[in-house]
Amino acid sequence: MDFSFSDEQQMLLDSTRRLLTDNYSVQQRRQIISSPEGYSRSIWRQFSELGLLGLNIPAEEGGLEGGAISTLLVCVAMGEALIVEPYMSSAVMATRAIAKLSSSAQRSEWLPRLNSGTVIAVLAHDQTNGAAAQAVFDDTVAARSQNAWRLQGRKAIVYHAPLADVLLISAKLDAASGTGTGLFAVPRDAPGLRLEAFTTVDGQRAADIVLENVEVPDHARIGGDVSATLPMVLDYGAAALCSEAIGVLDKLFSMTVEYCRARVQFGQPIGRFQALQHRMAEMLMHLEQARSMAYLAAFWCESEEASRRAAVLSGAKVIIGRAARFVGQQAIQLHGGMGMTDELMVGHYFKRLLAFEVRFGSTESHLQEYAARFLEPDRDGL
Amino acid sequence: MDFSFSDEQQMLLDSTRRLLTDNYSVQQRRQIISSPEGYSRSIWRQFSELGLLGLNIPAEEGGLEGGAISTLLVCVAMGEALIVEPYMSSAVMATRAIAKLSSSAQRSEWLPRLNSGTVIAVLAHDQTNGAAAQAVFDDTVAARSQNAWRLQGRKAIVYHAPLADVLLISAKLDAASGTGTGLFAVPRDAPGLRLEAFTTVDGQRAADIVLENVEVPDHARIGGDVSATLPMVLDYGAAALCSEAIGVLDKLFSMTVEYCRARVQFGQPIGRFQALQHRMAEMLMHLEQARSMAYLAAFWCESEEASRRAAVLSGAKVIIGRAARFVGQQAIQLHGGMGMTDELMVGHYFKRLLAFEVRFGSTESHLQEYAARFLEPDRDGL
Amino acid sequence: MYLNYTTEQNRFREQVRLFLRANLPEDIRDRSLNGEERVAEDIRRWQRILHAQGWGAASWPKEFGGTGWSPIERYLFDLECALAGAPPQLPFGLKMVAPVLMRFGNPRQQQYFLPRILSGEHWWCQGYSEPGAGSDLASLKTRAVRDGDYYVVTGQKAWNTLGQNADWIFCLVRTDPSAKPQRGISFLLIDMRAPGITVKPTTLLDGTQEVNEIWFDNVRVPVANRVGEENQGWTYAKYLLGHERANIASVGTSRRQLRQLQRIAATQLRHGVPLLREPRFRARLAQLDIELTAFEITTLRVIAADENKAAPGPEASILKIKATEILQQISELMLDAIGIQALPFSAAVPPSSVPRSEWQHLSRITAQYLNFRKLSIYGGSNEIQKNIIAHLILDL
Amino acid sequence: MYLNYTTEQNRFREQVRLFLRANLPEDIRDRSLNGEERVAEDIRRWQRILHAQGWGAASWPKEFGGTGWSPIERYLFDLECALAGAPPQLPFGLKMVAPVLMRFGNPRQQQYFLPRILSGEHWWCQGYSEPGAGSDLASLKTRAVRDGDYYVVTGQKAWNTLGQNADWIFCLVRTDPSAKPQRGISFLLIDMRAPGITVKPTTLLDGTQEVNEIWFDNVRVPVANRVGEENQGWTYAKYLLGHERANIASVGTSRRQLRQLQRIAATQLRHGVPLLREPRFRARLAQLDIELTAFEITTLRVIAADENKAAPGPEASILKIKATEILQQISELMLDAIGIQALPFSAAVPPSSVPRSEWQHLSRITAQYLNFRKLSIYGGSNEIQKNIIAHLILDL
Repeated sequence: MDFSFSDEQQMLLDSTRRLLTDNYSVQQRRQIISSPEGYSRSIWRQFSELGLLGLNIPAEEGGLEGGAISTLLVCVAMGEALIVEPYMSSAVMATRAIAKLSSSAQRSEWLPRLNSGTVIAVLAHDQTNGAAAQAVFDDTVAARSQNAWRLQGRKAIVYHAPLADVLLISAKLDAASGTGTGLFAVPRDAPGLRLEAFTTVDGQRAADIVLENVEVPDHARIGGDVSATLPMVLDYGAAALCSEAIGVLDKLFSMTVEYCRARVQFGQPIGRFQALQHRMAEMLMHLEQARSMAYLAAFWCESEEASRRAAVLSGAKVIIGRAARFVGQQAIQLHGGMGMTDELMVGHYFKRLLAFEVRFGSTESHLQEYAARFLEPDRDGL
Repeated sequence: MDFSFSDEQQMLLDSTRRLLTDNYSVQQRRQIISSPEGYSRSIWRQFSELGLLGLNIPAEEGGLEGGAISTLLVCVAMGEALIVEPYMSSAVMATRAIAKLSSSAQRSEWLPRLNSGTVIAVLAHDQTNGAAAQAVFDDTVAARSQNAWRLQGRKAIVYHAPLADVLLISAKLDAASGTGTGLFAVPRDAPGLRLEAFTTVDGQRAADIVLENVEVPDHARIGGDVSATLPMVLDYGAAALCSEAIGVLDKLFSMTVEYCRARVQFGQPIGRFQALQHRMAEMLMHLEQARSMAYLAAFWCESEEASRRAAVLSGAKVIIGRAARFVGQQAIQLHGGMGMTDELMVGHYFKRLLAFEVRFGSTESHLQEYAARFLEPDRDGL
Repeated sequence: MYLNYTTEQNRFREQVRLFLRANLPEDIRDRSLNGEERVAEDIRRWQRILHAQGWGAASWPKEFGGTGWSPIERYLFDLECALAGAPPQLPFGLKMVAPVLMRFGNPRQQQYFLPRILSGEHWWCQGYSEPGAGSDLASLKTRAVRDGDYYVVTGQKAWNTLGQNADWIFCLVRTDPSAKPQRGISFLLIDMRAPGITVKPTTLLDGTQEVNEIWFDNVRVPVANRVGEENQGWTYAKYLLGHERANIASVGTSRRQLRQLQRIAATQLRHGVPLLREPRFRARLAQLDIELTAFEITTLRVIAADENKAAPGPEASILKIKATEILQQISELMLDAIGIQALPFSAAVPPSSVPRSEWQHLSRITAQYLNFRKLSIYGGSNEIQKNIIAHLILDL
Repeated sequence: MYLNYTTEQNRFREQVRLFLRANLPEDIRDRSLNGEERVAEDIRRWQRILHAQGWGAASWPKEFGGTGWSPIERYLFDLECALAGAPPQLPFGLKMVAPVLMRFGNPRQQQYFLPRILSGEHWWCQGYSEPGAGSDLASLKTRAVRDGDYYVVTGQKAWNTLGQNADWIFCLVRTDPSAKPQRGISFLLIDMRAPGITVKPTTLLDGTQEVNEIWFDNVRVPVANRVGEENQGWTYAKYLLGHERANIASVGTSRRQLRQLQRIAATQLRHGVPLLREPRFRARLAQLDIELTAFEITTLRVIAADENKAAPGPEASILKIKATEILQQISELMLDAIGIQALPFSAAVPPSSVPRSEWQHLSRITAQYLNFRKLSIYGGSNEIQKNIIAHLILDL
C-alpha cells in the first residue's frame, strides 16, 4: 500500500495546474465555450507542449507513457479547471485505443499527430459502457466489400465528436464479413457521415453520429475483433472520468467553504452556523470516499482481471456519483441565490457533475451491475 | 373535509388520557411488565368502566359504538402511555371480529363479557397482513367431523395470546369440509392447544400457538367463509396500530424537545445548537406527515372499497414506518447516553416503534405492495 | 373528522373543472404542460380570463373584488388550475402587496391599486432582497431620503422575479439609518417607469432570465406611495412574508408532475422493460406518491387550522419545506428517468438519440431540474424555515 | 501509488491468519461470531494468549513490550482478528491510558503499569464523563482535594464501560475549582479496590449492563498516582481522546458483519425468493459493500498520512463518523432482513416461528441493533465529530 505519488507525477500535476491557472480563467473559459469551435486550439497546443497529449503514448512512439496514475492526476487538474477541451476523449481514450489496439503502421500514422495536437480523435462506441443501462442505439454494422468497409448505423451522444478530425467507430461485423466487433478510423468529413451536433448540459460539444454507407479502406480498421479489448479502453476512460470528477468535486467543495467563510448574514459569516458546518462536514466525507474510489479505479483500470476491474469501476461510479449529487446540490444550496446564477462558477461545476452521473453508465445502473455480479455469501469485498 | 373531533370524541380522549396519567406512571408500568400476568387487571377493569372496552361494540349490545375515529383517539392515548395491555388485540380487533362476523347468539355470548373485561380475546391470523411479506406459518387447517371442528397447525407471534381467555383462530377448511377460511373461538386451555410464550422487543407478551388436534364444537365457528371479511377486521386493526404509533411518536418527540431544552452542555441548553434544532424540525415534519396518514387510515379503514382501503393502509404503514425509524433513532441520538438507558422512557418508546415497523407487514413490503397496485399512468393519487 | 370533500365542495370542484376546460387556451396550457419557460403574455391573458369570470383573486375578500371562497375552495381552485396546466397567477400583486394594502394601505391606495392588480393591468414585482441581504433581510441598505413630498431612493435590489415585465415594484427601503436594523425601514410602492431605475436580468444556470438586479439611482417616489407609517415597514414586510409562505404548497403542481413522471417511466426502457416496472424505480415513485398524498392531508390540516386566523402561522414553514422537497424529488426522479438523454441541452436541430417528438419535453426536464434547485433557496431558504420551526413552534 | 498489499504485508497477514487459526479458542470465537454479550473472562483469556505470542500490544513501541509493527501491519492485524471473530481487546488500558503513560507518565508509573496492562493482569476502565459532562467534558465536577500525600476524591462518573470488572480507573478530576473549566483538571490513576468507590451498573435498552455509574466518596488516592503535572490534566485528556478516535475504524468488524448479513439474506425468503435476490434489498447491500470498500481505502489513506505524526489528526473524526455509520447501517439492514422475527426478544424456550437453530443468532440481531445506537453517541458523538471537522479541517 502506497498512497504517495512520485516526484515526476507530482511535477506533472503541478505544471498542468499552473498551465490552467495561467490560461484558463473563468473569463477565458467563457470565451472558449462561446467560440464557434467550442474549444481552444491554443490550450490544446500547450497541452501538447507539456507532453500531456502523449501521456498515453508509449515512450518508443515519442510519448510520456504515464499510465493510469499520471492520467489520474492530470484529469484531476482538468476537472479543477473545468475544461471543455477533448482531453479525455482524444488524449486519453482514442489515443489509448490506437496505442493498444492498432497495428504498428497505424500507430505511426496517428500517434505522432495526436501527440502534437494536430489531430483530434474521438472514440464512438455505444453510449452506456458495461453497466446495466441500455444503449440508445446499438445498430452500427460494418460490411466488407472490395478491400473496403461500409459502415451503417448511428452513435448516440458522442462527446467532442464535432471537434474531431477522426472518429473511431465501433461496429458489429455483418454475418458475411466475419464475427465480433470492428473499430474503424473514419475521417469526420467522410461522405455519408453526418453529425447532429448539440451542446451538452455541461457546456461541451457533442453529437449524434449518423452513418449512411460510409466507406473506409481496409487499413482504417483498428485491431481485429475488439469485443474483448475495447472494454479495457472504456474502463480506462471511465477511470479518467472519475478522476476528472474528483477535481470538479474538490474545487466545488473548496469554493463553497470559501463562500461560507466570506458571506456574512445576521452579523456573522454563514460558515459559523452549525447546521451549515455539519452539511460541509458531510460533503467532505463524501468527497474523501469519492477520492478513495477514484484512486482505486485508476489503480485497477489497467488490470486484465476483467471481473474485478468491472467491480471496482462500478463501485467508483456509484460512490462518486452519489458524492456528485450530494456535494453538487449542497454547493448550490449553500451559495443561496448566487449559486443559481450563470455568473458564478458553482453552477457550471454542478452541471459537470450532473453529466458525470450519467456518462459511462448511470449510478443506478452500476449499482445494479455490482449487485448482480458481486453479491455472494462469503465474499470478502474487493 | 373536516379535521375536527366531536365533543364526545374529545371527551373520550381526555378521559382516557386522564385515566392513564393517574394510573400508568413509569413506575406502575414497570411493575406491570415484570408481573407474572404481564398486564394490569386493574387497569383493564378501569378501561371497562370508562366504556373503552365497548368502543367497538354496537349500542344495542351495550357498547359505545364509537367506530374508527373514536378508536383512533383512544389508541393515540394508549400509545402515549405505552400500555402493554391487550387493548388493540382484544378490545379493537377481536371485539370487532365478533361484532361484525358472528351470529347473534355468539355476540350475546361474547360481547358482554368483552365489554365488562371479564374475557380477553385475541385474534390469531397469519402474521403479516395483506402486504407483500410472507407469512411465517400458513398451515392451519380445520377439518369437520361429527358436529365439531378439529384444528391443526401453527400461528406465529400472536401478540397478547398468553393473556387471552379465548383465541380466535383462522384456519383453511380442508377439502372434505368446504372451501375458504373459517374463524374459530378456541379457549386458551383447550386440550391440544399449546402456547410458546415470549416477551416481545417492545415489552409485550406474545406467543406462537401450536394446535394439535384441537377440537371445538360447531358453534365455536364465527361467521362463514371469512376470506373476504377478515381483511376488513385486520385493516381496522392496522389503522388502530397506526394511531397507537402516533401517540408513541408524539410523546417521544415532545420528551426529546423537552430534554434538549433542559440539558445544558457548553454553557447552554443543547436545544440552542442549530444542527439539533434542524434535526428536531425534521422530526416534526415526519410526525405531521405520519399524523396525516393515521387520520386517513382511520377514515378509510371501514370502507368497503377494498382496493383503495388497502392503498391507504399501505401508504400509512410506509409513512408512519419511516417516521418511526427516523424519529426513533434521532430521539435516542439527541438524548445521548441517557437515551441508551433502560431507565429513561425514550428507549421503551423507541422499541415500540421498532415493533410497529414490522407488525401488520413491514414498511418495505407495504411500499412494494403499494407500488404493485397503484402505479398506473394517469392516476391522480388516492 | 371527515376526510372526503363534501358534496358542495365536489360541486365547486366540478364547476372549476368545467370552466378550465372551456376557458384555458390550448396554447397556454401546452406551454405550461411542456414545462416551457413562462411567457409574460400568457400570464397576462390568463389573469384577464380569470378576471372576466370574477375569479381574478381567489384569496381576496369579496369587498375588494375577490371571490370570498373558503380556504378549502381556494385550495381546490389552485389544485384544479395546476392539474389542468393553467399558468400560475403572479403572486407579487395578488398575494403579496395586496394583503398588505388591504390591511395597512390607505383608502386611496386601495382604490387605485387593488382593481388594477385584479384586472391584470398592473404587473407587480418584489423589491425585498439585496446582494448583501438575502436570508438576513433586515440588513438591507437601499436608502430613501425625504425631500419634501418625495422620497429619493438609491440602492440595489436583487433576486427580483420577472421584474423585466413589471409596472410597479414594492420595496423595503431604509428611511432611518441610525435606528436598529429592523427599525427604520419603510414600505414604498414605486412606479417602474420612474427615471433612475435600471433593470438587469440575471442569467441562471439553466440559461433562463427570470430574476433581475434592479438599481435605483435617485429615484423620486411620492410620499403618498408609502404604505403605513414611516419606519414601520418591517411589520408590513413580515406580514407579507407570512402570506408568501402559505402559498407555496402547490399540491396540484406536484400531482401533475408526478403524473408526467409516471408517463415518462412507462415509455423509458431499461433492458427492454419499462422503467415503471423496474422495482427500484417503482419504489421511489411509490414513496413520492404516498408522500404527496400525506402532504395533501397535511396541507389541508394547516389550511383548516388557519381558517380563523388573520395570517398563517409558523406551520406554513412545514408546508414550504415539504412542498419544495417533494417538487425537487420529483424533478430528480425525472432526471434519473431520462438517463443519458439529459445530456443534450441545446441544439439547432434535435439529435436522433432524443426522439424528435420528445425533444422539447426531455430537454426541459434537465432545465427544470436545474431551475428547481432554487425552490429550497427562495421564499426564505429551507434552513431559515427550519429555524422558524425550531424557534416559533418548538420554542427552542 | 500502489493499492495492493506488498508481498511482505501479505506474508504478515498470512502469519496472523495462521496464528488465529491455531490459537483463537473455538468457544470464544463462537460467542463473538454469534454477537453474544461480551464475557469478561474471554477478554482476559484472549489478552493472555496474545501476550504469550508477544502480540499483546500491537500499537505499542517495542521498548514498552509492543510489537513495533508499522501502521499498515497494525491495521492488518486488527482486520484479521475481527474477521476471525477474536474478541476486541480492551482499549482502556492498551490504547487509552498506556499512550498517556508513555508520553506523560514517570518511569515508576511506566514500569509498574505498562507490563500489567500488557499481560492482562490489570483491567482498566475510564473515568472521564459525568452525568453533567458528556460531550462537554470540561464541565466535569468530580473534586480532588489535596491532603498531604493524598488526594481525596469525591464525585460521580458516568458511562463507564465494563468497570464492574476493572482493577484500575483513570480519572479526570478537578483540582482547582477556581480556574477556568479546562484548567484546574488533573489526571489520576485510582485503584478500584480503594475504599469509598461504589460501582452501579446501568441497564441499557437492549437489557445488557455494559456501562456503569461510579461514585467516589472521599476516596484517598496517593499523589504518586497523578500523571504529569497538577492542573494540566486537560492536555493529557485531549491526547488520549485523539488516540481513542483513531481506533474506531473497525473495517474488519464491518466486513465480518456484512458477510453475516449476506448469509442471512441468502436464507431469508420473501415470496419464496431469497432476500439476496430481491432487487431493493440487493441494492442496499451492494451500496454498503461498496461504501465499506471505499472506507477501507479512506482508512488506509489516513493511516498512511498519520504514519509520521505523534497523534492522529482531525481526519480521525471522518473515520469515526463513517465507521459508525456503516456499522449502524449494517445492523439496520440486518434488522430489516429478519422482519417479524425481530419481535420475539426473550423467551424461556425459543418459539417455533424462529427456527431453534437460529434463535440465539436472530434474537441477537435485534439486541445488536438496539445496542449499536450507541456508536454514534459515544467516543465523542458524531455531532461533536462534525464540529471538529468544521473547526479543525475546514477552518470554519
